[in-house]
Amino acid sequence: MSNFSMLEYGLGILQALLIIVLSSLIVGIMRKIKAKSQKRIGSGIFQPYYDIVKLLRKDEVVSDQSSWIFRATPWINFVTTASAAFFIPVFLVYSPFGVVGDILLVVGLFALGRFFTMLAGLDVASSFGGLGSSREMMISVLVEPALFMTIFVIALFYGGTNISTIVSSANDTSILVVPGILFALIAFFIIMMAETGKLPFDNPSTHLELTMIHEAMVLEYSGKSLALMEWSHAIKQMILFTLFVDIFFPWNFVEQISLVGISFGIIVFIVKVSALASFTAFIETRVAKWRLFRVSDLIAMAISSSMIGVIFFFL
Amino acid sequence: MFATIFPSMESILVISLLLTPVISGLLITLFKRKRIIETTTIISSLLILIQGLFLLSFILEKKTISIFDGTFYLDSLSAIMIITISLVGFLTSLYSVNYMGRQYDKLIVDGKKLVRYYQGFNMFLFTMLLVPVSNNLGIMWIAIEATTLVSVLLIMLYTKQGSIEASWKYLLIATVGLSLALFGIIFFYYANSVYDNSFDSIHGMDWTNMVENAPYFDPNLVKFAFIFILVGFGTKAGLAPMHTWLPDAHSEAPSPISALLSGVLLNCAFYGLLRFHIISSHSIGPEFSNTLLIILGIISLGIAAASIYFQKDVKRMLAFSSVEHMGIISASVGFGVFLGIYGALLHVINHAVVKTLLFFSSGSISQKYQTKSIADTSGIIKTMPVTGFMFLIGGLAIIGMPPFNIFMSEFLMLSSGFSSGNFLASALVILFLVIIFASFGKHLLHMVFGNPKSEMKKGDLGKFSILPMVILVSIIFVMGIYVPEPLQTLIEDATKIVLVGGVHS
Amino acid sequence: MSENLFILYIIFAFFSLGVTLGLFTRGQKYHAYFTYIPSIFASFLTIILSVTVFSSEGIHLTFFNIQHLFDFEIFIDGVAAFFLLIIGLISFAVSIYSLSYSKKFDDKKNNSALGMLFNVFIISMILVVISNNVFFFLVFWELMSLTSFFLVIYEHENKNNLKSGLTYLVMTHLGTGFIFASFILMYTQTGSFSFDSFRDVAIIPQYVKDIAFVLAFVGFGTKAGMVPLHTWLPKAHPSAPSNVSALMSAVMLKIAIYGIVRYLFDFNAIDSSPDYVWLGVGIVVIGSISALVGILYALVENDIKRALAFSSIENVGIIFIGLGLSVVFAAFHLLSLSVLAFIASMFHTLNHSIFKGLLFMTAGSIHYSTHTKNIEDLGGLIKKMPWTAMMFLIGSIAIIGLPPLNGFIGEWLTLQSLLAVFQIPSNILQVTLAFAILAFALTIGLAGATFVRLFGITFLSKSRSSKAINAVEVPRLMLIGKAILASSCILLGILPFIGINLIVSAFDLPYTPSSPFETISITNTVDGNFASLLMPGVLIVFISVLVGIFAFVRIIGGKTKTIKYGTWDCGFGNLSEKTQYTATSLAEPIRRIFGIFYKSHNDIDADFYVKENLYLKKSIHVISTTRNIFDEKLYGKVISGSLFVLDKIRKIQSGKVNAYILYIMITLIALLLFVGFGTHE
Amino acid sequence: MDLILPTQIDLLHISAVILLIATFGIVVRRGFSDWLHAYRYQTIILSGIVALIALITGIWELYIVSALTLGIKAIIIPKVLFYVTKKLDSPIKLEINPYVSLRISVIVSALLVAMSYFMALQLPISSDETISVFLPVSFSLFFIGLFIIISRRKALSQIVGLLTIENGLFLFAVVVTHGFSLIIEIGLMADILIGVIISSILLFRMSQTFDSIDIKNLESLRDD
Repeated sequence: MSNFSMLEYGLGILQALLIIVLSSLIVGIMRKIKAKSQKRIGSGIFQPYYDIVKLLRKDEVVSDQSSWIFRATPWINFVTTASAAFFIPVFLVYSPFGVVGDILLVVGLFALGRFFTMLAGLDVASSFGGLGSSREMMISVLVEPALFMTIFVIALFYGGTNISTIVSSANDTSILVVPGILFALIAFFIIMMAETGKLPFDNPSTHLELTMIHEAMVLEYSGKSLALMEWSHAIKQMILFTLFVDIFFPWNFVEQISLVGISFGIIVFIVKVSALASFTAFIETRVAKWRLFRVSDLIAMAISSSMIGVIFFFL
Repeated sequence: MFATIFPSMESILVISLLLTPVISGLLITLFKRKRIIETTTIISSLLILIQGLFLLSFILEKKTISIFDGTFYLDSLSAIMIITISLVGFLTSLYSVNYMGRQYDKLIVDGKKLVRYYQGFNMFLFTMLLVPVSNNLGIMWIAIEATTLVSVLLIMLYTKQGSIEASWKYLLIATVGLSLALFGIIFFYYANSVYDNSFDSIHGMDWTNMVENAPYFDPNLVKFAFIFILVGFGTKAGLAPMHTWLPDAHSEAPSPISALLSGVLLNCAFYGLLRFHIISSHSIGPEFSNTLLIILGIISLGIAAASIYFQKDVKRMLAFSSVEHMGIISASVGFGVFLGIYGALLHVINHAVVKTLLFFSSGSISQKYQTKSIADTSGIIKTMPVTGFMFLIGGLAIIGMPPFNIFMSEFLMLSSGFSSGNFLASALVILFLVIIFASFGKHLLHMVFGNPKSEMKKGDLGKFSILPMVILVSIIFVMGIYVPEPLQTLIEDATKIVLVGGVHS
Repeated sequence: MSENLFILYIIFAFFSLGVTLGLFTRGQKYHAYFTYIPSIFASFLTIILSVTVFSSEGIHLTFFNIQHLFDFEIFIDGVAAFFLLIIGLISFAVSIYSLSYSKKFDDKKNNSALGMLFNVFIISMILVVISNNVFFFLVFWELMSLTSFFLVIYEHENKNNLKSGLTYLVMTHLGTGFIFASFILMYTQTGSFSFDSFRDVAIIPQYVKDIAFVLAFVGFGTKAGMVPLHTWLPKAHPSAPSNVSALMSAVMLKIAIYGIVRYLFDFNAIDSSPDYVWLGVGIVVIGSISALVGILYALVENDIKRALAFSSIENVGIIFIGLGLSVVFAAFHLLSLSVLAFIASMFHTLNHSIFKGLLFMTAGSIHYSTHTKNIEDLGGLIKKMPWTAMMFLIGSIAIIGLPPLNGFIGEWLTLQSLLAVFQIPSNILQVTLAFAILAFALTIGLAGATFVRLFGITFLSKSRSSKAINAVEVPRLMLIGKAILASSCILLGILPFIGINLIVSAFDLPYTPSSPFETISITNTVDGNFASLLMPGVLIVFISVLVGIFAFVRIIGGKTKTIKYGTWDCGFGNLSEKTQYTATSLAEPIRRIFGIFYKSHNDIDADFYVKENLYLKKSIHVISTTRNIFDEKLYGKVISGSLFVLDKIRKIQSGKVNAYILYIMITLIALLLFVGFGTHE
Repeated sequence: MDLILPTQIDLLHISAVILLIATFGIVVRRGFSDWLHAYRYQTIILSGIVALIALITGIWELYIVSALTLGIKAIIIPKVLFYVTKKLDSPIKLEINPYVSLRISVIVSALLVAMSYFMALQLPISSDETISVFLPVSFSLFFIGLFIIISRRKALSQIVGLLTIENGLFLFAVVVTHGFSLIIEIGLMADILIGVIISSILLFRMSQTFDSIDIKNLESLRDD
């Protein structure tokens, strides 16, 4: 298809596998840090892996009301988020599959996953599923413009929506040179919290169905489907973290391919992502869940900060 | 061709054209029986139509006919009038046989009234035919005055309250208007006599003579005279501030007569106005009379637009739409471009055809539903499929929907409005047309569609009433896209006359 | 050359065959077959004709002229062929669909009238696209509106069909008034009525072209459903029979777009004069407002066809954004970007006609089997009408613009052209167009929410009423009609290059078409690859990941059983359909945020166990209504104001004879004064 | 046009003034029969003026015309109208309260006369003496007739107003065109006669249905 060598394709696949595999580790780390900051011991950092394996082996209970959409959603969710992982450069400056899709495609894939999750929520004919979908609808309606504005800002500064171009140009210019990017950083952070259902927006670990957003939609899942849903949620979170890290803290990306360089790059990547994860977990413990209709002000803040980023570019 | 007194081919035709209605009127007064009256009227109007067509072919090749040393003078402008009068006259006679026959059976109209109706009908045709034929403006004025008197008699046919009121108002306003017109005519005569030293009083009143020495008239006199003519003939033609008699007269008269009134009589009055427009545009240039025509046209369009929405009675609504169309015709003549005048003259024929169809179909509908009010008639397409369809086509045509003929002439008129540079006037015309489209459409839809109020047995009224409507609808469809060749050349010659004053061409 | 013409004649022959058969088979049993089969052949031939015109050159022919003023001439070039393709494709699918759909109207007496008018409607659309003369363009344009009007009021028994039919007819007539004014304005400059004279741009002064374009834009905008003039669309399309509303929404709106494109790129050679910049920005602004308003009202609509009509307004808005951007870029001589924006809008026009036709047909089949359009009492249809549900799902994924299908490409291209705004030199423009991006992004989000709601409530969860319970799958022919469009949706989604090559060759744009497997790449002026997309590649990644995860789950998880059991009901017992979310409650959070638009009002009446204690409610009944601020505020005020004025004028018909004579005297004296002063020189 | 002797000029002026006084007579009166008498005198004076002009200009047709006006307008039309007023079964034969009170209507008609003289000045004065004298008179006759129609409530008064307008018209025609071809003259006369007959038939119908000839009850056809 294009001019990359077989080795690069191998490395590309490695990058994607890295994201897919390490995603549950990050979830484990965040739970650990949250527990520690609440003076609890909390479960081990590899607990999510055990959960997934356990769930995969369990039988599945499916509601008699639901249709094929309910059973297909976990697969669609996983496929979309996992294939989005292929386009994200992790330790290489460019991702060999960058030509195939750009950041808009990643956003589109997330939207496809979210679309089917909402439908699955409605499919089980319980009011909790409907509750979750309607709230998810509200938040996604507000997050979309914020997300596109941030992408617009990043595309302005780094000349393009192709993720490899963004990362390579980010790699050359240091963050201080381009002040506008700071505003994009704030906006992207808020969007990341909203997209992955972190605390100010949605409390993932609650048991009271009335306060759930994301959990309410996946309430009915069990066994393999629940595992897939959890895993794809983790991958999505991992992708957002990697994007955040690649664009705003683009240190020591591997230009020329060498075994030492790559392994060192992977380690630096893991350190960076886990640092970001612990920072978000720390933020989560410090903030309480906001009332649903005050959340829109937070996202409006994200939109305005990205608009300021745009104006900064034109000054 | 020696234009002496001796009867040449065309002079016989013109004389017989005028005499046929008079003879049939006399015959009717003699034999009182219904069957005979109806047949004589149909035959006479058929004869008029045939003679009219022959005259048309004569005028097409010879451009002008003048008989009896200039008292009768026909050119293509008057040929258009004759064609409209004879065509609408013939179809109305067919329709009135069915319409009046039905009223006769229902004892609304007794034998004496029926005779008076047909006498009036024939005399009406005679007086209207006299207008385009006469060259002497005095005779033309008398002919128009006679049409008023005859039509008052016809409106007075029913003895109910409304018709008395309508005929009284019509008589009063029309006579006042026409006396104004006579003032104007005498002013022109005076202007003609003041200038012309070799002045012979016999030919002083002739239109041809006046057009020839028009450039030498005194400008002040011509302006004064044209204003009197404009207000006078404007009243008869139903132009705006003087149109107040029109809705009452047309809604109270029997349907065939209001078809004749709306379709043809307004055009005769406008024909008179047009003749004087030619004279005044020759003497003091067209701007003066053009601006006046545009102003009156726009006002009548405005008033018609204002009142159609609130109408409760079908025939009053149709009468106001005649005011609207006369307004468009006068405005487009006022635009003064070849295309505009061509469109206006074409619109005279189109409007006559469509308005007659509408009056016929609304006549049969109000006969079937026994009411003229719009609110009570609905679901016509269900109870009277054929008449309902005709009424729908007529309604859509009158508001200017494209596949029909009115759109063609309105297209020409509005493009002349733009190319002649008065954008404000054309914008106003488009605005008013849209308002009328909305209000007329509302009433039309309410009447044609929906489901009929009381249970009524389906069925149209009589073969004779359907025949004229079918002819009219076919004319509407044909003229929508293709205007026949001879008619095209006729209207082009008439437009040249209006622009150039074609006495000498 | 000649065989194109030959195909054109056969098309007309087939359509007129359909019309005549429609006339004569009134009330017979198989009237549907006689009227719709000719239209199937004819529309298939239209597709072939448009494709042949793409490959060979177009037809330019004059038949006859009337009053040696207007000559009936045809001109089929690339532009016309592209829109012919849209007409052909959609009417082909819809005719197959209506073969069995029209059985719904068999009880009505004039059921063959539907087929007849259907054929006349398509012929008039084709004639509008190919006619090359002002007069005939307007005649066929109004003929199209007239036949679609008759189709809208086909079921004229219920009152509001008539009312919406009338609003539709009056609004289109208003639009035609504007188009007429702009054509005549051009005529005054060029002196001839044919479009060829409008094309040689030299003789027409710039200000005339601008006024003419603005008038034409307003005129065609009314027909396309631009925001301030859109109120007829959500009234007219739903009241028409579904096969007709599919045609109207999918194709008739595109004819209006055709008019604008003709005016924009044929009659105006866009140069760098500032007028074009402001025209372009105006179009973008109107486009984004229409998009936002359209989707906002689609979100809260409970009648499925009205919601789809509102979403047509939104998509027309997106098309306008693309067109406006291409004008702005052309005005700044950024030719490659202008081409990109134009391809984006044309590709979206093609996509929208396909998936909107599909959605209206599915809505029609829902109406066919459940006899209701209100989604509040539907639900659980996916179990009863699986194929229709699948089609509706494909349609909604496409219309939201989610990756695998063609909607995503249209959106992606529009977004790329929006993002390329930063290459425009002037800063103010960049900021205003940034707001356009915000509006567009909000529209995408809202569109997602709308179609989750539409699909979720109608098809998923428990059936809410008896109508939905005994729904049954629609006959096979209707499914085939929908399947055609659904498959073209998927095809264009996977291989977008077919569409893009088509547009490039139709409008002969300077964009290097390449093989379907090439990436759609946009290279920005600065360096490297601005953005690129390769849909087949995405598909391959999908499949490989699916195989990978399937294998992984099978290896780790092993065989597991799935048990069917009731939904989790917190132990309360059997969940009735009352407990699940309704359509209004699903959109309630968003309705609360965008309150100003909806003026939403909930009237709640509850009766209590004990009078004083307001908390223990026996039953509560909430009716929440949203009002369309355009209908009440804008149009209500305008109409009542003008009626007030008209009422004052008509009072002159007061009935008193003396007053009438007084009017004559006053006019006489007024005119004399008007002249009197004139003559004092 | 031979030289007009001075005595004849002031004779013309005197007759013009008498004609105006006769017209004011119509405006002032209240009863039905008074109008008709006033109208009769006005027409007699008019035919006298026509005879005078015939004498001055020496055109013989004018004598026939003045005889005709005397015959039809002065005798037959008033007789028809008298017959009609007798036949009317409405008891009161008076115009009780016209739209404009009698005193104001006199002032208004005086204004109208002034206006018509002012209008006559606009037109180019011609050599012929009779025109310059009688043009303003015919204008004022016309406008006063118009005013009568506007300001009166009774149908009969409107007919009389109409006839006054006809007289003004007739005077203007005779003065300007010195009796153009007789056919038009006779045609005009016939028109007026038929007009009067038709309006009297209408008067009969009105008095039968509304049992009063007041215009008030002729207002049902309107756009309220």
